[in-house]
Amino acid sequence: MSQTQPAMSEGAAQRAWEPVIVAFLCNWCSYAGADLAGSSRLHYPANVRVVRVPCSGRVNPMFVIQCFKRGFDGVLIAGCHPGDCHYAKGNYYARRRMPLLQDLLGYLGVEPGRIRFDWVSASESGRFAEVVTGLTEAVRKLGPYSRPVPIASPTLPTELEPVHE
Amino acid sequence: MSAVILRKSDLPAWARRLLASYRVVAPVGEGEGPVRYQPLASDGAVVLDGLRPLRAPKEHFIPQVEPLLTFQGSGKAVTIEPMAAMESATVILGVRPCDARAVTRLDDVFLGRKEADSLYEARRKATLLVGLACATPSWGCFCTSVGGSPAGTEGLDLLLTDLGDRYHVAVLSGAGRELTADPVFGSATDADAAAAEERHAAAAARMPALFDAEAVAGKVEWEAPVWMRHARRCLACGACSFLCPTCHCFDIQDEVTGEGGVRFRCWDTCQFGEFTRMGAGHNPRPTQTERLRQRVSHKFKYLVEEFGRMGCTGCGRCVEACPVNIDIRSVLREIEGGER
Amino acid sequence: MSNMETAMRETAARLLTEGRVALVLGYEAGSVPFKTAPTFVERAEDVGRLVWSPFCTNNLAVYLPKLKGVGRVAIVAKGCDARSAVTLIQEHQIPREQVVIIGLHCSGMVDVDRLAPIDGSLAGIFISMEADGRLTVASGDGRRTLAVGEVLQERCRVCAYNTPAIADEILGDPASPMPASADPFAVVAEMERLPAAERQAFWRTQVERCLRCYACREACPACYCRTCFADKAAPRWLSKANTVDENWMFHAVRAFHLAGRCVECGECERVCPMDIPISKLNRLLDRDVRERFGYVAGLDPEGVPPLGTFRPDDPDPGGHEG
Amino acid sequence: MARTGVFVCWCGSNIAKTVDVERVAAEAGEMPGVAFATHYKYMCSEPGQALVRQAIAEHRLDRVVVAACSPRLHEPTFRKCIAQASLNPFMAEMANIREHCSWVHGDRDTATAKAIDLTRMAAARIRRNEPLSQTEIPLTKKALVVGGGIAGIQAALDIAEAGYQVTLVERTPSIGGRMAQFDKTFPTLDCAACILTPKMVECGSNPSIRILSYAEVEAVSGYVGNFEVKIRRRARSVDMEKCTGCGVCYEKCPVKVSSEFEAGMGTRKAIYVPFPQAVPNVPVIDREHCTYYLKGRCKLCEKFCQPGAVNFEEQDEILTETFGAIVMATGFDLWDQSALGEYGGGQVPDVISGLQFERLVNASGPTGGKVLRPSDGREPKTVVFVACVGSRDPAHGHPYCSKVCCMYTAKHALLLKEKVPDAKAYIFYMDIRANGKGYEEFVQRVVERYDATYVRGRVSRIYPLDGHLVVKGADTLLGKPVEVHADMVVLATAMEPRADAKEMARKLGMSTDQDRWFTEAHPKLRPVEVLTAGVYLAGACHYPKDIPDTVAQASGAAAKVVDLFSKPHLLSEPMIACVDEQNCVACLLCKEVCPFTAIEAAEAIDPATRKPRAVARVNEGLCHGCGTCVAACRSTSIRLRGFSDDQILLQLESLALVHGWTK
Repeated sequence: MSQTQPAMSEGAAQRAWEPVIVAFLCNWCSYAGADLAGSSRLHYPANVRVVRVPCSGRVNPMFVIQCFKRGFDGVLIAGCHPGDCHYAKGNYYARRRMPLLQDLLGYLGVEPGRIRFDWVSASESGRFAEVVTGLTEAVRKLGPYSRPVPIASPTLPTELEPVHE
Repeated sequence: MSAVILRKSDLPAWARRLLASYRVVAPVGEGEGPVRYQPLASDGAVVLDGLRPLRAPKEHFIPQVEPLLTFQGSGKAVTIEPMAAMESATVILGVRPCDARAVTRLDDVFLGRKEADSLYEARRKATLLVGLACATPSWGCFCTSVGGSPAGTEGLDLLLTDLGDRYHVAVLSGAGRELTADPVFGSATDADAAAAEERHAAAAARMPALFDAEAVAGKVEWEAPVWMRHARRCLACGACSFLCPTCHCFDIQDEVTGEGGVRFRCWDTCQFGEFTRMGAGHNPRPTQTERLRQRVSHKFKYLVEEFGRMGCTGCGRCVEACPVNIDIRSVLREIEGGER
Repeated sequence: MSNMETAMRETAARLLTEGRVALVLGYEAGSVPFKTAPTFVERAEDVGRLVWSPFCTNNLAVYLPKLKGVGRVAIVAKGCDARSAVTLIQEHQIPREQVVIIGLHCSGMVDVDRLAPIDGSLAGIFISMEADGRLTVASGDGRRTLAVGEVLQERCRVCAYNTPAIADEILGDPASPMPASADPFAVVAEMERLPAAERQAFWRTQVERCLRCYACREACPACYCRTCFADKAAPRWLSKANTVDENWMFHAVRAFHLAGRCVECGECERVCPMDIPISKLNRLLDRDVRERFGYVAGLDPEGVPPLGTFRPDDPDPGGHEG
Repeated sequence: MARTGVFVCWCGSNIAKTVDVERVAAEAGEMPGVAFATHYKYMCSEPGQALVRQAIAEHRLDRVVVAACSPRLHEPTFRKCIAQASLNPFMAEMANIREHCSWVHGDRDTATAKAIDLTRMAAARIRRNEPLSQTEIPLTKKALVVGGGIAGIQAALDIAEAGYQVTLVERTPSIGGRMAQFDKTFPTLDCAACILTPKMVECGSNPSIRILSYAEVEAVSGYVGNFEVKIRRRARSVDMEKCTGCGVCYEKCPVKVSSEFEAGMGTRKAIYVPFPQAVPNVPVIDREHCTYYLKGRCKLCEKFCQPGAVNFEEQDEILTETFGAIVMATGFDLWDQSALGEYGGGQVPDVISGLQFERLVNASGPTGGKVLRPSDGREPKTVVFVACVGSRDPAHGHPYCSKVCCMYTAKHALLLKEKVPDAKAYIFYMDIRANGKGYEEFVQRVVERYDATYVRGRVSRIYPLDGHLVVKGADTLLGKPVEVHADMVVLATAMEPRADAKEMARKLGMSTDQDRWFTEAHPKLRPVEVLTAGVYLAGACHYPKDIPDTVAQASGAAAKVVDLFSKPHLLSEPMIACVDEQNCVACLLCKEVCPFTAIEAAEAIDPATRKPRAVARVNEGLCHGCGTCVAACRSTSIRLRGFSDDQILLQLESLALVHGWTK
């Protein structure tokens, strides 16, 4: 049912598969670290799409689950190092939630290499570039993550192939 | 009514031959999980023994999710593309009499009113139902209490009765006769017919009628303690409705993506609190009491009033699926007995 | 009538007569011999309705948040149910003083499917309890007598808390612990041994058939949200279309939301009409929370849930484990 | 439907060199909700901003996406810019296509594709932006200082000096605190009283400072700018107005009680001032020991009080006042040595604490400054000082260093030698930590000129034998056991938080660390603040400190208060959390995880039942907008303004459309 799918952006169809990675970066450390990577003209793969959040504690695990539901290939969650949180404690809660989430998603078949939860400070521009490069390469090795099955009538002839092989 | 004989060993060959001209849907045991009616692959095995499948073939007439149209728009220009109705002919194999009867109840709702539901109509008209007489009732079954039978023929084109190494095949319609125009079918003897009768009687004997459904219909009341008595423990899940072969309520939703999207309908149930909650928050059926009353009244009173026949065929799935043992048979018996 | 049943009725009658509770939440006989049904006893003369058998599988704690406003409630609680009550107290859903926990020493609940005779049908089956606690199952195929231990639900075989963690009244002789040989996390380890692609295929197959009837959620005492994220319209986290991906998200999020809160009562899996192995998910996070945070849900009414606290020396993420 | 304008910046060649800005603008024009899109060389320049403002007017734009540099750089610029065009400033978003794109990617096609995505995400997100406002919160320019030791005194004086009203609450009858108990201060050997009392007097006489002694903070609510504080003024039984401080009452009082000020080394009366220089110099009646309160008769003090100031009927009084800021200067307790059985468990009279030694050598102390041992009043000739008693000792619950003991022990050895020239001091220590100005030199002086013998090692046992004390230990440098026969032993017991530190922290919504010290907002950069805005720390309630550090921190805290008070009013944080009370089920996980104790249990009326129902509620004055609660909420009933679930989900969805749904 091609109608339910938006038209691909021009060129997207021609390009070979490129991983799509969503990065949730805390405003005070990791986003600033990414900014510094820019000012320092460090180069890293262009697969990351940044979502700025105030704190790694803001990252609802449901966002990460949503990313994989939509078929993104990888997710990065980065925040301030422990003790450096702008809000003092938000990253400590993230540090409790995210490993559980990684375990859960891993158990559900999302390879652990697709999710990275890490600390990047405002001065660690090099580290930011390394983290992004590492994650992109890991995801590239794993290949595309399972793409979502669009809403479709199970009995329409065009959709008769089984949902799973 | 004529009858033929199909040897069990010929069933796969027949099914495969049907696949040449039809989409075949049959109970397929597939790895883990309960047996379901699913499209049969050319190498798929039909599961005809055992108890009635956990899910009725309802979903092949009203899929749980069904796209109605897609839309794409920018500014004032909106293009709408309705879904085409299905035309490919389908045979559903192994339909239990209760479930076939349930399809006729869906017909009431989707075809029996002023406007027919075009998507339903297209599917219904393109579908043949090959039934299988029940040999073993499941513990929730009560078809005999609602005017049905383990060997009922209502809605069916063929009815298979398991005679051990072969099936007695009762031909119930012209379309059914065409399906049996295949060399694998042999002729049935009087002895076969008698054996089939015997099986039918034995199955029915395991399931004595528990109440008089006709009587119940007249006794369903709006204000009665029976609703609260049973509904108090209701957890408001949708297991009963979603497994029910006649429950047919749906919701319509838009999945908006960018400036376009898809409008679909999907199963919904009066047992969910959301079902009647209005935009501003008011809910005319605020508790499970009203919701249970609705479900029972709909099946045993409102549909009777509208179509002259009730919306329950006694498949017993709701009885078995209820997490808290709300047994509709008990509810109906209490209503029949005048226990308010 | 078992001693436990007698004691339960006496206790219920006493609590109601003395006006200590407005209602006793217990089990009554079900519509068939292998089912019981949750019941609400409000008058001492009705305590005769209460029953106790290895078929009292429902976790009655699910009703506690719904009974706010009726006054103090007594609940008949197995070990798992008592743990659910603890969770509800901990999460401010019921004040401790508003609930009287009638704890029962439990020897496990019967997996009804394992009682089915050869033809798979439980129709017309008759069950009686012998004096020695064994069950006699009579059907068209004949009679057989078996020990409850032979037909236990899986969650009971691995239960470590069959003695209620907290109780105001405790009935019955202390139950012997369930056989220690059963490792509750063996299923988790088994799943983890599969390659990621197989795990993914497994779970997609499982959730593909989910009807989204939400029986799992509604039967779960820990799922007491007024509006589940799944039903939320704005923002819409989950489409009402039950595609495999949406179902996947529902189960993933529900599992996460139960992390550190699930008491493994197993009701979600029992009530699932589609036989989705939900406990297998919950148990992963149960194990993780124990291993990572040394926390077991439902034991301490004063405790703070593991995702509501932290230690400055919690282990740091090791980056990806690729 | 949103009418968004998208403005793509070239940033000269910084962006345009790598990103095809024209294409980004063209693609943006097709994005949902976008009514206008263009590009320009320098968006942040005045002509660039004018272009934005003009487009807002011309195309009736209601929100603006600027695809340019980092929002950390120019978000304020464009917020201001659109505000000038009468849009709410929070209706601007930035897509960071410079730092996150053109500067880090080389390939033009790739960078352009990414820039389009980043712009798309911003254009999607902004559809759910809502106008936000910063409300003015009135500011009560009155400070509360809790604790009247040197920290509280210094903070109060500094704040008052800047022209603001200060209320100084002190639990005991007089301000002065620990420092008033000391004899001399290291390393300069200034007399503690000589440098402290002028400050105490200044406090008492400064018209901007009100001292509430014999008073305690009962409860604190509200938030920065407007803390509502309940203060319990305990009944003194002496009228502050009438009393002249003549002292006749305590001369006449027949009841003798062990004196807290003298650390148990001396006595006081049931009606008393703790020490002669007390401020206020008004006695209190200790009702636990006063004969009148115990037996209903006596009243000698009343009889002799000429102004008639004694009032046996006085009741505790609760004052409720509003303060804009609070300085916590509640000090420390000393660990009770009676827990140490091996050192006599507090039962051996001649084993005393460092603080007791201070009183012994103090000229105004119970012995008039003569060093006499408590058991028999003889002058000790051999004195053993033991450092780190309970400190750096996880087994006794103090893994930390008490920081001041090395120095005061050295000072004690020196003072001993000055008072008893033929005495000999032995000091058992673990390490000498003399890191302060003049500290190391001081210790060296004690060793070299005052004949103090430093023994590195722990003391294992102290017990009395034939009128003296046997001190058994090990010299870890020599690696052999040591035994000293001493006349007196002085233990440098650990400093620990006040017994009620946790309770006090709870009242103020502060947190305490694993050792119960109050936790600062940031260990390096915000050492005088706590996470509750408007509350500051001074002195040893934070961590063990000596006097110079305490005074420095107190002045720091005062400067923070003065800084806060220098503003006309406070502005609320616009991007804060709010609870959807209809959906909230009050599990209060949000309350558990809030770093700022900004969430509390509250009640809301349920429209369905019209009855009150428990919900969580955000205190807007306390919320900092971190969103930790939002991510904790299972029913997603908390919304973080500016970073809402809707906004973030739309960002993700906009990407899914392009990438996720294509094979």
